[in-house]
Amino acid sequence: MSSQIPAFIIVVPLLAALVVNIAGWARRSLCFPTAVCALAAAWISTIIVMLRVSREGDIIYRMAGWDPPWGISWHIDHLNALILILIATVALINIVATRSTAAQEFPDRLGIFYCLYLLFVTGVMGIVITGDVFNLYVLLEIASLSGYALLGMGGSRASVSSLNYLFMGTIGASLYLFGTGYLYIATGSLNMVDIASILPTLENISLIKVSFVLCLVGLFMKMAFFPLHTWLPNAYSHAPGPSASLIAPLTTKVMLYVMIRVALTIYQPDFAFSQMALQDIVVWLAVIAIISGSILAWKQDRLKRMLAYIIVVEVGYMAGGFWLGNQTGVTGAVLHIVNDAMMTLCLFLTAGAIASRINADAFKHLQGLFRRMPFTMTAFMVAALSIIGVPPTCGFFSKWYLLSGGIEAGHYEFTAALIISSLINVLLFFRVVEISYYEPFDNHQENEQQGIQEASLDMLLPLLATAGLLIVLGFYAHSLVTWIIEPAVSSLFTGSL
Amino acid sequence: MEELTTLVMAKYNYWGVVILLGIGLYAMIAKNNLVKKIIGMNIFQTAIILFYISISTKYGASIPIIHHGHGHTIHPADYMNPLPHVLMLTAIVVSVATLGVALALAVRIYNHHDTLEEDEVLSQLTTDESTQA
Amino acid sequence: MIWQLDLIILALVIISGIAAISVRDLLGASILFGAYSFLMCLLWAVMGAVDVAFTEASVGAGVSTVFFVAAVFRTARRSKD
Amino acid sequence: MKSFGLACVVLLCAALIYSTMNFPDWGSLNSPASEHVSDYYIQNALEETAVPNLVTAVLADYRGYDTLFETTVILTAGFACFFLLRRYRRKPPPYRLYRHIETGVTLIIEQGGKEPTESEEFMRIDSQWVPYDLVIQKAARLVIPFLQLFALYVIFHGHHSPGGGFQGGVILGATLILLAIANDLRSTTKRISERISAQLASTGVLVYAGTGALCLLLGANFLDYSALSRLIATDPVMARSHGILLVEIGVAIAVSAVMIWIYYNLVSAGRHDEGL
Repeated sequence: MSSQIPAFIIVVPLLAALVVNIAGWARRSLCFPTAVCALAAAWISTIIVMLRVSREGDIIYRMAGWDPPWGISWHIDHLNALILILIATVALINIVATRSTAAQEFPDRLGIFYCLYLLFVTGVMGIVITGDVFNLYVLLEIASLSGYALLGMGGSRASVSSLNYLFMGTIGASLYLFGTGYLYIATGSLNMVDIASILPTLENISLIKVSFVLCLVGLFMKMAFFPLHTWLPNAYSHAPGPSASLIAPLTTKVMLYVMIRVALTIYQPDFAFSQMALQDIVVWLAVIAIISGSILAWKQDRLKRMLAYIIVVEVGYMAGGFWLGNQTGVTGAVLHIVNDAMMTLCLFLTAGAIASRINADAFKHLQGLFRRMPFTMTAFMVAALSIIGVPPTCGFFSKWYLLSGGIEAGHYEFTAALIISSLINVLLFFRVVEISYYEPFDNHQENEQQGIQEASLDMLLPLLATAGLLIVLGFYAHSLVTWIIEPAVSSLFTGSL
Repeated sequence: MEELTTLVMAKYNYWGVVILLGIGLYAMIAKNNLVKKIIGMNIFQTAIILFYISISTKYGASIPIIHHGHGHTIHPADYMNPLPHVLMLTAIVVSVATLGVALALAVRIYNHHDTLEEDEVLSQLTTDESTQA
Repeated sequence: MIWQLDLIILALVIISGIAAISVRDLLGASILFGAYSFLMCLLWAVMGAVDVAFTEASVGAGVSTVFFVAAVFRTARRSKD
Repeated sequence: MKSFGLACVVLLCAALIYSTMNFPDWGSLNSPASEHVSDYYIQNALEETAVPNLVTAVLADYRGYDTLFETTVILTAGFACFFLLRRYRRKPPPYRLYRHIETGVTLIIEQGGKEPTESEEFMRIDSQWVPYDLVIQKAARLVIPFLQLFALYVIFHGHHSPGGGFQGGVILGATLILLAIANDLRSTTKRISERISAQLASTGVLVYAGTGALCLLLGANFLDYSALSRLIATDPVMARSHGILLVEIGVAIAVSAVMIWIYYNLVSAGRHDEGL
């Protein structure tokens, strides 16, 4: 039975989603406990899988008992296991934190909300764990469809931005499918490792180059990389609280993982970085993404919209870091995936807590927030310092690897962009702090009682736990890199998969 | 001339796929009505399904159902490649699922804004925002 | 798999695709989209993909057209372009 | 905007057409796609799964994990339509229409007026423009049972003839949609209520994932039907064939229930009172 642990990661949330739907119609109170137990079980099995991978090396799980090129197989190495743990942690923290806001936001359809929540987590976990190229498309669709529904349920503007997100997401996923079609017509197989072994033997390189460009453009669209990011700010800023804080930390990071997996496992590093000559273009695109994203974030006057543009900047960091081509750049990108997911989760949970207490999002309504919601704002401060990159928090270490990778690869414009955007981040967050701390809480609203209107306790504890996790990740960043990310990146580069 | 016909004979299916992709993409970008955009999205997805199916065809091969029982040796050249058919069963169901969600969103937008035209919806939203701020 | 038949049906598919997005009345566009799906199902049947043709006929042409007509019934039938 | 969109689409198509130059010829026997993996399926599928229809064998057994998530995609679409559209606030409509069946006279009862009981003489009809047509209703009542019989045939003959879980499930769902179109939505929601269709949809996928989990409990990998041979006392090859059949039934239940559920929400914009 112990060799079946990887299957529990996907099967338990899927079965839980079905049970929640069936039970939800009978008794509403059953939905939340089943969902939390399923996510906790999935979280535990991801940790067991991580321990097994670090002890015995990669796990190959043959689905339905067939060998890789004929059946679908999972190939779990350090990178997979790390991202699986990240997803399970974000999902678990978010479901506990947003229990009261979800019940308040969706009173009559809470059961279906938790079904979509679990299906989104199953889809995202399936994307990370699968070793089959077409299976990745199917799971991408599950994650996207449940994402469109969860994001579409907000205010009047939410359904327009969600439909816009649906169009761009479908074009991205179909371009990825088209790219795998080119790959299939060239190699005849769908398993990642099998394609990787066939590709060097082929002679018409131009077909493989076109397939790589198609897959990449599709993934850039799903990842909201700079020129194709227009759907993200609207989709995340008008979304309801609980779904925004689930989807914002995960979708773009998992798409980045897919880009790393496709570029390094299928196309092997020497083809992806040297023969494709894409490096300079993508790094320059990342530089433009970072600069323009930061400037656009400065122009916003609403909190969630500013955070959405910061996500576009972070995607620019990670994509640029990966396309630097050297090991430190890729290590920085992978570490930044982990750190950025936790930072975005913390920021969106604070935005959700603020929105639940004073249902206004614009900056001018945030006066005196430090006095009214002290604990939420301290968590906001920790996340802000982490995004800026102040040493004790984890954001500093991943930026450090990205900076040294940029210098090592000779892309000084990338390092310059990193430093400039960190400065702009400082301005962004201290503007919020200045409004919420220094501006006096104008007491013309006498009717509002002056005391502390802190967010409810069951939202506050996970929020403070996430802020604490940011600092703990900062302390253990070095051991995280040496124990997990170094072997993952070296195995990707040497292609020993 | 004869060399051109063999080229056309060998590739016209893939050109049809590319033309349909162009139609779908054009409809999604340039059309103003939301339902027209959804039709364009569906044409885009069925074009990619046509691409996969045209990979699987073989001249002189029959449908992928083995008609004689056990014992006979089965030559792969007699039957078409079943793998793209399986993949495309999934892609068709995915396209219907996406269509369902897109139409649900379109109906929801109509409930809020009483119009399906993209420009009218955006103008209403900007007026709402200006009154709200 | 007769390639002449395949070529004719492919041309019909492209024509009905263009027609589906250029017709102004939305109900007409959804019916034309149903015709597009049936022709696509015919194209795949000629190309030997029998299972996929069956699915496209029932799932693609049958149910999507019903969903389109239901959605147009619930929204507006006129469109500006 | 339109000309810019047209220009970049034409540019993209030209580039793609140029890239199709180095495709292997269409229909050629030795293209890599039709050699590497597909030969194994064609030669071994019959011995390993006793299913002549190669597509069903590959769909439900070799790549059964794909199909499990395909059914989950259609289930997610059902959840999404319910989540986005369903409205429970029951504000009564301003007026109701009742038709006296013999004379065909339509009574418009304002709110609060005395409404005739729906009996032999009176029949409630939708307020939207709905053609009251005897021919359509009676024809539909005649055709639907045979359509459902055909749908069951398609589901259970997926092994030997084209068809299977998806096609049969959609036809099953389409028959109930035909009933909803021929009569009015309320009569169909009385027969198959929204709650039944939602729970049936999840039960279908539960049957599929449950068979997979059953193989997991029997010690084999997820979705490995040969482990069922211990349960139903046959050799592993026939166990795979029965596993495929069980999975197809699960898919059919899920797909038919989800199609009805999406139709209910889409046609009544979430109020489940008046539809097409």
